[in-house]
Formats: sequence, structure tokens, C-alpha cells
Amino acid sequence: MFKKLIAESMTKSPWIYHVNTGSCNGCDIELVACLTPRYDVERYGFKLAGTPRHADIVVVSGPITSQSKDRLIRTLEQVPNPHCVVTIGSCPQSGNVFKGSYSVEAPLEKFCEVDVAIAGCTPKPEAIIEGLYKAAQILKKKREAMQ
Amino acid sequence: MILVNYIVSICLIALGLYVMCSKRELIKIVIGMGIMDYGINMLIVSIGFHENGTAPIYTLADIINGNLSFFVDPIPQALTLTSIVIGACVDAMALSLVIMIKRRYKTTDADEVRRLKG
Amino acid sequence: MPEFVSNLLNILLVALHVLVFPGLLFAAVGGLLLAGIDRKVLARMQRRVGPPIVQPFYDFFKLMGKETIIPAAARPGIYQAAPIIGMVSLSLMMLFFPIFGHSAAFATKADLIVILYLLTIPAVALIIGGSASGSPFAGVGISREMVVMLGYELPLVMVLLTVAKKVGGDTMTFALEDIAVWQLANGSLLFHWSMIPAAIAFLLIIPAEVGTQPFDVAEAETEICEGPLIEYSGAPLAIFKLNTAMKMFVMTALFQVLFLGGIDLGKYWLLGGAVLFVISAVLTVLCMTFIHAITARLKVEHLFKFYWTVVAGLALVSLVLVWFGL
Amino acid sequence: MIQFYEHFPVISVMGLFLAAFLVEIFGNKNKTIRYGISLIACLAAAAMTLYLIIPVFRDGKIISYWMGGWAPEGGYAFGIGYEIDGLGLFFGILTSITFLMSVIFSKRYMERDAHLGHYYTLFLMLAGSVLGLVFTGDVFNLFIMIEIMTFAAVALTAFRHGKHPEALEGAFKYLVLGSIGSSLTLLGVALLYLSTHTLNMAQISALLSSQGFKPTTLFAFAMMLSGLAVKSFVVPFHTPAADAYATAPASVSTLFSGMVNKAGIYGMIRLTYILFRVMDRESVMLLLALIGALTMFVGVTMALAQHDFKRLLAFHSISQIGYVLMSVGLGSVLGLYGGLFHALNHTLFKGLLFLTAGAVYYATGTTNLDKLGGLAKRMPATTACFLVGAFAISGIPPFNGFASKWLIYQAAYEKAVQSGNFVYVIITITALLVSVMTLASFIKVTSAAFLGQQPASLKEVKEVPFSMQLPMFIMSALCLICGLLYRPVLTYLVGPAVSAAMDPSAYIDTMMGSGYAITHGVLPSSMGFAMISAWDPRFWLLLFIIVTCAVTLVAVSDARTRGPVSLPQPGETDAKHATFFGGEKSTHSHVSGSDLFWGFKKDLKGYFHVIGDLHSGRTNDYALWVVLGVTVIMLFTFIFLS
Repeated sequence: MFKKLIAESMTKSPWIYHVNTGSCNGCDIELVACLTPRYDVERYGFKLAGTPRHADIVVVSGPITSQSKDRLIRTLEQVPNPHCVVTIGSCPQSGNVFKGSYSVEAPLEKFCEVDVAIAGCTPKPEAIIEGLYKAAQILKKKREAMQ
Repeated sequence: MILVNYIVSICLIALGLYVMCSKRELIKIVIGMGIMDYGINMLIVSIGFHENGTAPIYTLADIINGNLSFFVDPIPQALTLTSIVIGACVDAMALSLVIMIKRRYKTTDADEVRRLKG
Repeated sequence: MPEFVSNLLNILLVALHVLVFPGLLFAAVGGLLLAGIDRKVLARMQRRVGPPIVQPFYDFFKLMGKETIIPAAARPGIYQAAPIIGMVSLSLMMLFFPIFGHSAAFATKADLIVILYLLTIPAVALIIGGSASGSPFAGVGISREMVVMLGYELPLVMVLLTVAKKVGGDTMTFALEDIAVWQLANGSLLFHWSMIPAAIAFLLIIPAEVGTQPFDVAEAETEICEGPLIEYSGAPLAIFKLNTAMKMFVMTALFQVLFLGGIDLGKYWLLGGAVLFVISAVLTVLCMTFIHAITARLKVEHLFKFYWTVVAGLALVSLVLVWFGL
Repeated sequence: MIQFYEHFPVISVMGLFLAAFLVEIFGNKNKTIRYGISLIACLAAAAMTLYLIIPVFRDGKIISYWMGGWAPEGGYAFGIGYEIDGLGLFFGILTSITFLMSVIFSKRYMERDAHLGHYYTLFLMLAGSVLGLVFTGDVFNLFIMIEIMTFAAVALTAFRHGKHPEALEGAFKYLVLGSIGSSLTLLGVALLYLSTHTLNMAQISALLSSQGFKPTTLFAFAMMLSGLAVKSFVVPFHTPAADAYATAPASVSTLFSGMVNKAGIYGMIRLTYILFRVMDRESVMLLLALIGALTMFVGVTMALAQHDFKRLLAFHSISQIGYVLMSVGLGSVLGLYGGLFHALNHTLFKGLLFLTAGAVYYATGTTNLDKLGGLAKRMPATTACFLVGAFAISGIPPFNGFASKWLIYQAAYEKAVQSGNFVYVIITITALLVSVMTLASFIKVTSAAFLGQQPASLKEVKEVPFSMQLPMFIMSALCLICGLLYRPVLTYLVGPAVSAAMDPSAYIDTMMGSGYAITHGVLPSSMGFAMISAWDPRFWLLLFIIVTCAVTLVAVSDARTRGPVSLPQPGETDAKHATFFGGEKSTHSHVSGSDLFWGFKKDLKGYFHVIGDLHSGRTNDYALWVVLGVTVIMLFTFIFLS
């Protein structure tokens, strides 16, 4: 019973840790917009966490600059299992307009497994919410797979 | 006569305290301790003193003849002796500490000997 | 041996008290519900939909299911024991309160001081746990937590002494039973005008004790990454979150016992008591939520000054008034 | 018929003094002989003192012993008498525990020092003098013992001057202020002799009761009170204590806080409760309570500003003595219970804390909190003992500090409501607040020295040897026992001491012959003691066990339901278990003691600056503090008591 409860809770209270890897702040603002009264992701239990140790979903925005690559990987290591990685916007997915630059390391798939990728430059808040919601479902599957 | 003793001893005590509070030189502080000690010793001796009293030593003849007189209380004198000895030891100890301080701090000024503060 | 059996039964009864009612389970469920209400009402005040009221339960169970990472710089024993010690002391504290018109499971003649000290244990557990995690952010967090504690302790002490003086008169009493009896005879302390400043002071202490805005300097997630909790994850973190919720519950219960114990329910004591308890707990939490919704986080030095001037001043006013028999 | 145990007090005191000389004669070369003599002397003295519990505490006997058989004649005491009542024995027990623990600790702790023969000589003289001080029934003997005590203590303070020149400075200040204190005591003794013509305490008490007070007697009282206050290091006489405790070897600091300042407290209790028992109680007691409250506040705020482990502990010692004095000064039975119990507890937990400070010094070579960190990993036993001591002194249940502070608050508040004096309310609030500040400063030590991250210089630190751990374990166990079983401790240990202090008639009768007290107007008083609390701590222990078991059971049985626990690999540092630095590679970063409690210090910086400047470190300023303190006590005595 407890197992089921825990698995169920995984989808209901995903905490987000947001990493900006050289983003233009467009995606970051849209993510914050999701918390505002208009969209209010907190009704699904989403919450911004202050440290990766508390996080369930790590949201990455930006094209992974060389400077931020090591920091990003280290931070992703520190997140306890089960956890999901979600990318917002086209930058972490493909590099977007920065592709080919000497200082950009996108895509993120090179370094870790990405569970959900939300495309767009920038994606609408509705898209972000849907992506996060899907990530929460994946979280439950990962939790069940852990046992 | 005896009043003078009391006044002088109180003055000595006050003087000792004054020296300890105002003189920056460590040796002088030790001297202040000594002065205070002397004042107290003098006070104790005066407490036991009676004018025209004799020494508290009697022979059998004195008792038989009945010429027992008023005698000086011996206990304060014993106390004074003890206290003088102790005072001397304390002074010696203090002076030896001052010597060591001079060696390590290169000074005997109380203003400089203050690494422990706050 | 009948004596042995009765002893055993006694122990079992005590265990039941501690673990189920009014101890751990009751306080945990109540606390999580109150936390849920707090979040919901806060959301409504900000014109949001807000999470469901049972959201804190989801958070708790989710955290229980997560991996617990023990950092290399941490001291594993202290790190894992700290949250449990805090939880134990909080569930023990509930045993002192005469709630629902029930008499308390533990009644001593100096409850108030015991409670004062038991209230410090969860904070100490948080501090020691945070310190044991070895993170410099936690170091800053524990420093702030301690300053908050120094801040609210002075007014709290004054409030408790005021209550003791008001109830005891010329005889000293620190017993919650006596306070309950006195209030039944003379009406709730909240409705004695000389006690109103003390009650306000106590209401202002609750947010600092629980650590909600504007007094959440210790766990400021935006500046020092959750402070003492920075390295915690999984089950210990879940228990720390539970502790926060339980603290809220304990403080509202304490407010109810100290200031609202004067309503005589006659033969409906059980039902009426329960309803009253719920209402007063929710009202107390609403006061807290209200403050939360309209303020931003204070700086730590402002917080300290606020408690030692405004709140302590309020408590002092009451103390002096009560001292002169008003 | 003299019972065999009546010789014990004298033998234990004299044995320690004799052993001191033997060590000096035979032990300067051979360390086995040296340590053997010291250990045997300490063990024997402690055993004899503890044996006296049977006749004095259990059977309620008071032992009187006249040196050389000079019993009083014609109602006048000429000889030097030893008299052991409950109060004296209570402090004797504290003393024995302290020097016994310290001598065991000293073996390894002092092994790196030279001239250990002198160390043990002085150690034994210090132990013997304090024991003599609490057992004696003669005021001049009391003065002599105080002098020996000061002398030995000063020399011990300066013992490590080779490595730490500050020790000389601390010793010098201690000597100057100590000698002022001794002189004041001597002055008081002399004036007391002037008005009563006797030096025997029992007789003085009886005579003062029957003949009333003259200005001379009041002056004597003020002088003796200030002299003993200097010896117990209460504010404003506390300044040398901080310097001496901080610079002396930790085993000696243990002696200082465990018995030297307790000796001063003993003297003050003896003075106010027995010698001058018929003085205006309320005013004397108000004076003591005010001094106590001031002491605990100044002590703890100074402690918050320290960044040396031992200096911090020194200021806490001062602060806790303030608790004892405040509670004793309430003058009520409950207050005396609380105060004496706190004295016992202070001996236990502060001794323990000084020993842990010594262990830290032994292992790392420093006590500077800014240089320490993360010792818990390397020294688990010391850390555990330190935590016990820290929680005990901050009054966290279920340790002993909580039990005695609990009594003290009750007593203070009871006094406030009964006397209607608002000053006592302020004192109560101060006491409760000081407790939190104590907690704060120990949190500072815990997080700065024992928890947090390890600096690179401390990677090789080792746990201290077992002979140093043993006394720490014993003290920790005693802390816990006194906290959990405080009822029996109060009944069997503290109770007799309280009744001895409250009822001096038996004390006088034993010394001067029965009936002497009544003829001089000292009536036996019986006192009822109703403890206000009714909490059985064993019950709590049970609860703690139940709950902890239950929680552990749940945690263990559900290991698969719950998330897994991921422990770091020993020796390696992987990113997963590294400390979170916002993504940066984790480096050594530790919030040290001086950086804590920023908001608090900023808001109160006016106060902290003033109080810091007042502790200027200048010997003259400290002497001035003493003179001012004496003046205040004298004025108070003449204005309120005559």
C-alpha cells in the first residue's frame, strides 16, 4: 500500500530545480510565468526547490556553454533518484542559433539522458506545463522501476 | 594611641589599592600588594593590643602573688605571623612571574601585557 | 502476576499515547492538514487555485520514496538521527496539552518550562543536523536559525510568565491543567483585556517558531538554498518537513490551550471540544497565512530587532499590567 | 568514643599535602613513582570523602574533630576544629569527583610537558587545600586554605608558560586579584575576631546571634563577602578567571571550574546562611541574587564573543556560577535545592567540557575555534562527550542541566510572586534568556569545531588515548544519571546539604557542646520541602526508547518501500556525494565560529563593544573593577542591612 502511495505521490508533488546554462532568459521567464496566478502550476504540486538535493525534475534552459557544462553535469549528479531531466526551448536540444559556436556544447543528450524536451523559442507556458506534467508521469515509472 | 594604629593601617590598605589601580608598572603593582598586606597585618596586631598590657606569659609566682595584669591577646600575633609568611610567599611568586613576563614580553608595562582581552 | 500485567498495560497505554493520540500520528496528520490549509489559503489570497489540501501528504510520501544521499563531508550518525530526535520531542510535547477538554496524558506542575525547553529541541535538531551536513550554506542557515531563536525566546518567556502570573496570582503555577481550570472559571484569557497584547505577541511568535515568511530567514531558499536543509534528501528531509508541519500544529494547540480554554461545553465536551479545537487551530493558522501573504522576507537583523522591541514590548505591557493585578 | 571514620577528613586533607611533598622529593625523576603517589593519594582522599556519605548523609551525623584534642573549654573554642556537616561534605564530594577525574586525565594529557614533578605537587596541594577549605570549622584556617589554593592555582596556571607566554599574564592577573581577595578575607576575619574573640565558625554564628550587630561586624561581613566573591569569580571580580582558565592546562581548568570557584560559593553560603544567619535575610539575598543575575548575563554575552574554545568555556563557567549564586541568593528552600544541585551539575558538565577541550588540544595542538573544524569524523568519542556536555549546560532535557535549571526557574518565579518584587521577575527572565544564549554559544562551538568541514591541517588527527576518554565517559554518564534520576540525587545528596544550611543549630551544638546554640538564641528550625514539579524522568526515558524503537522498526522493515540510502565511498570524492556549491567543484569552505550569529551581534553591537572594552586586559583596570565591586557591596551592606 505504501509503495502505491509513494508511486502515486511521485506524480503529485514534483519539485523543480532550474539550471540556466547560458540561456537568453526568455525560457526562464516563461518558466516563472507558469508559477503566476494565471497558470499556477502549484495546483499540480509543482514547486521550485532551492537545491538539487530536493529536486525531482531538473529543468535545463540555454545552449550549454562550455563554462557551464561541468557545473551542469555536477549538479545533475547530485540529484537523488528517481529524477527526470527536462529541457526547455530549442537551445539545449539543438543549440538553436548558437549551433556551431566554439563555446556551445549543445545538445544535452551528449551528457545525460533527457526525459522530456520542450521545443520552442521560447515555448509557451502551456507547453511547459504539459512537458512538466509528462515528466511527472515518467517519474512514477522510474520509481516503480527502482524496486 | 591605638586609634592612630587603626587610621594608619586603613590608610596603608587604601594606599595599596590605589597603587594597584593606578600604577602601570608591574613591579609597582606587586609593591601595592605588599603595602596592602602590611596594612592588614598592622590592623590585626592592633586588634589584639591593649595599652599597658603585659606579655601573656606567667610564672607560678605571678599567680601566687596575684599580680596578674591585663595582657595582650596572643592569637592576633600568631595570625599576623602566619599572614606575613604567606604574604612573603605571594610577593616572591609575583616577582618571579614578573621576571618571566619581562623575559617573554620584553616589558613590564601593564599596558603592554594584555594579550588576553575581550 | 497482576502487578506486572498492569505495569505492562500502563506502558502500552503510554506507548499508544505517544504514537497515536495525542502524540505522533495525531500531530503529524493534523500538522500536515494545517500546512495544506495554509498553502491553499495562501494561494487563494494570491488569486491562484493552489494545491489540494492534502498536498503536504503527497510531498511527504514522495520524499520518503526518494533516495537518501549522505554527503561525503557529513557525519552520517548525527545527520540521520537529528530529524528523528526533533520528531520525538514534538510528539512528546503534545502529551502535555489538555485538548478537547481531555486532561493531558502527562500533567506536571511546571509544564510551561518543560514545553519551553522541548520547543527548543526541534530547532536544535535542525541546527545540529544542518551543521553535520558540512555545507557552508548550512553554516549560514544555522547561524540565522539560532538568531531567530534568540529573538523569539525573550517574548515567549515573557508571555509564559504573564500567563502564569495571571492564572496563579500570588501562588506560583506553571501547570497547563491549572490554566485550563482557571479559564473555565474566569473565561478565556484572550478575552481579558490585559492579556490581549500577550496574545498578539504569541501569534507573532508562531511564524518565527515554524519558520514561515516573513520570518523564514533560516531556510531562505532563494539566497542560501534552504539553509540547514541544503544537503538533505529523501526520508530525513521528509521528516524535517513533517517536523515543520507538526511544529505548526503544536504551536496552534499551545495557543488554544493558553488563550482559548475558557469555553464550557458541558456534556458535549468531546464533540464540541473537537470542533472548537479545529476551529481555533484553523483560525490561528489563518492569522499566520495572512501575515505570510502580505509580507516579504525580513533581513535577519531586522527580525531580531523586531522581536526584541515590538513583540517583547507587547509581552512586557501585558506582564506589567498583569503584575499590577489588572 | 571516636569512630574510625572521624579521622577521615583530616587524613584525606593531610594525605594530599603529604603526597605533595613526597612527589617533590621522590618523583622528580621517576614518572611511575610520581604518578603512582598522586593517583593513590587522590584515590584515597576521594574514597575517604565518599565514605563519609554513610555517617553524614545517611545517619545525619555531624563530624567534629579537634586538632590535637583542643576541645572548647568554658564555652570558648581555642583549638582548630574540623567540622563536616552536610553542606561541607556536599562540596567535598564535588571536589573529590573533580580531582579524581582530573588526575586520571592528566596522565596522558600532561605527558609531553617537562617538570611534571612540580605539576603533581601543585595539583595535590590544590586538591588538599580545597578539601581542607570545605571541611574546616575555623575561619582563619579557611583563610589559610584559600591562600594555599590561590598559590597553587596561580602556579598551575603559569605551568605551560614555555609554549604559551600568555599563561604568565593570566597567572599574574590571577595572583594580583586573588591576593586582593585574600586580603579582604583576612581583613574580615580579623574584624570578626575583634567583635567575637573567637575564630570558630560555630561559636561565631552563635555569638553573633546573641549579641546582635555592630558596624564592625557589618564591615567584617562586607569584607568577607567580597573576598569570597573574588574567589568564586562573580561579576565584577570575574576577569582573572577568564584569563586563567583559558591559559591553564585543561586538566587544571577542570579543577578551577569544578572546585576552586565552588570553594568560593561554599564560603559565601557558609557566610550568609550560617555565620551571619540572623542578618536581614531579604536584603542580603537580594544582593546575592542581583550579583548572580548580573554574573550570568555578563558571562554568557562575553562567551558569545569569544573565539577560543577554552576562553569561551571560562566565561560559561562564570555564567553558570551566576546561576548557582542567584538561586542560592533567593533564600528559599527550593532555591537552595536548585542552586546546590546546579553546583553539582556544573561540576560535572563543565568538568566534562574542559576535558573535551583538553582532548581537542591534545589531538590538534590548538583551541582556536577559527582553525578547527570537522573533528567529529576523527574524534567520535570526544564529540559524543562534548555533545552531552553541551546539551547538559544548555539545559536540554533529559540531561542534568535541565533538571537543576528547572528548579532554579521555579524558585526564582516563586520568589517573585511571593515577594511581589518585580526585580525577581526580571531575574527569572534573565535566567531563561541566558539559557538560550548558552545554547547559542555551544551551537557555535559544535558547528565550528566538531561538525562542518575538515581543514587540510587536521586530516591526520587521531582520537585521544583511552585513559583520557575514561574520565570523559564517566562524567558523561554522571550527567545523564543526574538528569534522569534527579529525584534520588536531590533527596540523598542535595537534601542533607540544604538542611545543614538552613538549620545551623545542630552544627553549633556538635562543635560547642549541646545546648550551646539554644542559650545563644539559635533555635533549631525544621523545614518542609515541597518540590513543585512532579515529573518522573524515568517515564520519559521509557518514552524516548519506545518512540525511537518504533521509528527504527518502521525504518528498517520498510527498507524497500523507502528510497535507498546512498553512502559515500570511503576515500573517494565523487560528484554525487560532494557538497553542493551551486555547481562549482566543492572546495574547503567552513563557517567558523566568529562568523556566526551575525544579526544578533550587529543589533547588540553597542553592548558588545562596551563590554568588550571593559575587559581591557590591563591589570590595573581589573583591580579597579574589584575596588568598585567591594565599594558597592560595602555601601549596600551599610545602607540596607544596618
